Amino acid sequence: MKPVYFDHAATTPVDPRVFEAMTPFFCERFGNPSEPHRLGREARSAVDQARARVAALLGAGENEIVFTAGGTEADNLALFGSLARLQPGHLVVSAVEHPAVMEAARALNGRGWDVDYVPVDGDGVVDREAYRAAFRDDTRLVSVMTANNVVGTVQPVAELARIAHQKGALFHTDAVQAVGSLPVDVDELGVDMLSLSGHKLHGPKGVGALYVRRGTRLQPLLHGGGQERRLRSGTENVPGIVGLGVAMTLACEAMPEVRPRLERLRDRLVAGVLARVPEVTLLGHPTDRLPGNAAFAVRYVEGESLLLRLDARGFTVSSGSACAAGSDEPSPVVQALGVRPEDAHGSLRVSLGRENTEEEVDAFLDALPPIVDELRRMSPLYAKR
Amino acid sequence: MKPVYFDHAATTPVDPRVFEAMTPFFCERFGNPSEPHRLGREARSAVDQARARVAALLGAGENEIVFTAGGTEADNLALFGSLARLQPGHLVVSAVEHPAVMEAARALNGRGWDVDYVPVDGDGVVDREAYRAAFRDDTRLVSVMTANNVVGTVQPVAELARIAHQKGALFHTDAVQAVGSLPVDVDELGVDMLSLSGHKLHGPKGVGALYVRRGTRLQPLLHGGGQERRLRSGTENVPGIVGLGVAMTLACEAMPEVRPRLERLRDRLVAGVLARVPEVTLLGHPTDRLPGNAAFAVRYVEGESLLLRLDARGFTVSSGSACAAGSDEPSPVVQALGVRPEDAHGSLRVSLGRENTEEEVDAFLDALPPIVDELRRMSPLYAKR
Amino acid sequence: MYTDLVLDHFTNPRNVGEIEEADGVGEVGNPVCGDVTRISIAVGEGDVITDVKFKTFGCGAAVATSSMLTEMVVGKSLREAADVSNVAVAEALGGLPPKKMHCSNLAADALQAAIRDYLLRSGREAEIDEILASPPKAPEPSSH
Amino acid sequence: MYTDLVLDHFTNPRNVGEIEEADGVGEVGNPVCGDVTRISIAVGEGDVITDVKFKTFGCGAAVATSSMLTEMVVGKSLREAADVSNVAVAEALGGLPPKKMHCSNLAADALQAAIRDYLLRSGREAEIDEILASPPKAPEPSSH
Ligand SMILES: Cc1ncc(COP(=O)(O)O)c(C=O)c1O
Ligand SMILES: Cc1ncc(COP(=O)(O)O)c(C=O)c1O
Repeated sequence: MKPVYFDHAATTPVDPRVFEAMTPFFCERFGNPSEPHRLGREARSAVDQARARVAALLGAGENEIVFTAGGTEADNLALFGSLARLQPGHLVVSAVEHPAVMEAARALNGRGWDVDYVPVDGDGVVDREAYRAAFRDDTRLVSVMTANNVVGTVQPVAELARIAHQKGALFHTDAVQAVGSLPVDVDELGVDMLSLSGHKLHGPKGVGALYVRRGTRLQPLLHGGGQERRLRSGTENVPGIVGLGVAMTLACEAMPEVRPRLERLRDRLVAGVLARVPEVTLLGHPTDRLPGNAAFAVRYVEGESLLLRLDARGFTVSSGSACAAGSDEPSPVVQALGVRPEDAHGSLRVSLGRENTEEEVDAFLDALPPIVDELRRMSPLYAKR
Repeated sequence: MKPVYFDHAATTPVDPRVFEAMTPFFCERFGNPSEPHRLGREARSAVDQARARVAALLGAGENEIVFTAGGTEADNLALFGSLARLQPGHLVVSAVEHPAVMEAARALNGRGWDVDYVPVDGDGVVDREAYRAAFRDDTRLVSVMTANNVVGTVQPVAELARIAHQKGALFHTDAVQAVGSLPVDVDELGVDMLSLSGHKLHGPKGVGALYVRRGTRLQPLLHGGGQERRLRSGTENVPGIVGLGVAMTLACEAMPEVRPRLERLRDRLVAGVLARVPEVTLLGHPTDRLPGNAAFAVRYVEGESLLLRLDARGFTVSSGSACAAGSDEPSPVVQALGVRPEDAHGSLRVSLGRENTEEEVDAFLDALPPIVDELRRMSPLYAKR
Repeated sequence: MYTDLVLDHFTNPRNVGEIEEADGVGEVGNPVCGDVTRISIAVGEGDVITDVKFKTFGCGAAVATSSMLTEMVVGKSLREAADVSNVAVAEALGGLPPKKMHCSNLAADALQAAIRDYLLRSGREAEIDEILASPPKAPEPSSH
Repeated sequence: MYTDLVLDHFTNPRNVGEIEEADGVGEVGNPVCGDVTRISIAVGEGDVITDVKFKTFGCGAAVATSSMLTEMVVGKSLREAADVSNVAVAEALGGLPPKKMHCSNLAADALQAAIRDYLLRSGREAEIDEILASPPKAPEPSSH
């Protein structure tokens, strides 16, 4: 069998139609959008068209979209950009944010901002009481992700944003995992800022966008030629932006068909794993979760070992979130759900995408139990349990 | 004749060999380099290979290279990143820096840093006396570009860096226009940081790099997953980084042949323009300039008009630097050379690239005089001169 | 950026030049700012503009708006011509990029300066305010 | 990331298991930190290690270093085996990613704990310091 890719939460292959749409902008229609000549105007209108697409798919206006070099930059721009002008005050984030928000919050903390990390319940949903209680008079910004990258839990963003606004704070959501998988409308959510990233939705790496609601004042992170309405300088990544526009369009068009199909595949996978492997727990909310996300804690097994063995057998999965540093720490997200650190080390994330099939899921369900078994037999913890 | 592209200082077409090298990383070898599985390792090693290439071509070590989303981000990372930890002090930049350095310096000024803008002489070369005189006890950083994007003048960076180090300041150079066109070696230049960008050397847009000399302490601009040795978080733009590595290799390999050829073409073009069009001045240094850059002030003519007319006749040129905002201001770089504002409005930048030919230059020399003539006849200033 | 109509007016500008023995001439703008427009008019029976020509030093938008304005006002009375605003010219061109709107201010301003010049030359100072009343923006000081 | 040799030792680990009636057993690491290694040894004539087995809960590097270590020390005297450092094991594997170096500390430490256990069991406390002298790093507290 050819390798089975089950790591769509880490990144996705570029859809061939997206690649095709990008292709002319590398070698032929390569103009700099800031130049007034024909080649430049052609590039400018390609960027504008992508902007119109992204805006429409989010229910936003065209000049509410700022293209960035990815989800991380969008998150950083949201946090640093909206707070830059202000005297240090108070910032609220959830305990399960992606490092792009978490580390930005920590850096703000180093600049004098107080940060509260609102806990989540055992399913990974933000604790409403703790959330309400976190607000202070000087709470300026809240950032809670739309859906979690490790355990897939979807947050009640609309409700959380409403509360933040009642308290006079801005609301940002990292929707990097949600856009393209779930319907996302900025007005339904009622958010002031929203981050998304191309490579999570079968678009290219190195491009993303921040939605910024009209009237929200932002300082740029990158200063220079004044591109993106001065909010993000630098020659536009034209092929990347074109790719993002097409990828989002394709993902949203396919959603009515893909979403229920992925949910069925995911539920089959979850049920199969729980039935066939003892001492495994599903992580994240049982139903309010990303269509393709199945996350588990597998006791007595270390996650990277499990991942590498599955990889050797042709199944590409993750043991949590992909980030370059400190990956030997048990996932802080999994620990935030109340899982013990020794069990959090055994986290396994299977994230399905639109090209996956039932056969692949069934093959995985056959492959997993003997691998877990083998690793457990090798584990000094298992004998002692 | 097919359109002639003479705007390589604004951006360049991706070399087909570069595009070919990037291609597999979109749809097939699309792994996230932070994942330990095979697809992830494959992506990681592609990024590492590109890093090794870029490092070797600059005479740098592999872990002195930080990949960014372009030249603007590299410049911003250099300025903000190296000064972030410090108490506000004094910063020195040249008067002809690209907006990516200029606006970053202005933003630092807003945060309490004193900034001195060292003037240049009529050829665009930093005034040595003013430069030496600018230093203060609390001068922490100097940023002077390797070669200017508008008028092409090459700065005596090695000498300027030596002086900065004697005075105890760090030295950054924006080498975005130089890398790929001129030999650039970080040790010969003696710089602490150096910026470059892919799309100026027949590589892709949206990717660049900052060289950071071992021991130079930097704070990140983008916080998150800790990629690029924690200096630049965000999932790596793998195809872009691969493209940058290949593009730099090709440009540097071709340099011994391309550079003298471009210089001959450029000199032919300069001589032709000066001979055939009255009241035109060459801008920038007559010999110490980028091989492909020919920049002029054309009196009684407004630059955008000239550009658009040339464009309509199939010649893609620029009227100065390409940036999204304020482009109706006469170029501050041209004014810094002492050109009067009314003449600075008539700036014309012809930037040649490796695919240009003598026939194209000659065709341009035929096309230009009647267009200038026509515009001058339309100009109310010309009659009054 | 520019609409096709802007590019057309820029590439093939209408009514370029200077009317010899013009009845009125107006020039606005500043070379230091990068745009100057000069408009000359011939005025016939019933205050009708029988000819109009322009010269412009400026960007594509400045040239195109000058050209478009001349087309819009020839055959109109001074009163009607003075009513043609900068905004109307920009609209007739199908819009201009936001950062180019300021360049489009030149053409109508230069025409108004030319009309004022005509009225002054023909001893009709008294009518200036009435004829130039409608446009919201007062013309800039002119010289010729 | 991992070298081919690391991946080979990870995928086909040598000497996995537990020696029944082992002469010495050592276990180091902590499940909370994500890695635990347990090594059991059989010691024969002339203090030679005749058999060695490991069990590891840990990442790819932890498993591979355990496996490599067992291959490196079988047939060696206790003194020689105690000389095999964590660094030597990592080198034998063709290197480890920098962030994985700490995982490679487990295997040699567990072996030293097993040797210490053997010496204690056989009433040779007096020799512990001499035999375990060479490695710069003292073994972590062990339990079995
Ligand atoms: C929830 C979430 N936020 C942010 C990011 C960062 O996006 P990018 O990799 O495009 O920088 C990711 C993925 O890496 C993510 O899953
Ligand atoms: C000298 C110089 N510095 C910086 C930049 C910015 O690079 P980028 O467009 O990749 O952000 C450019 C070109 O735009 C440049 O010419």
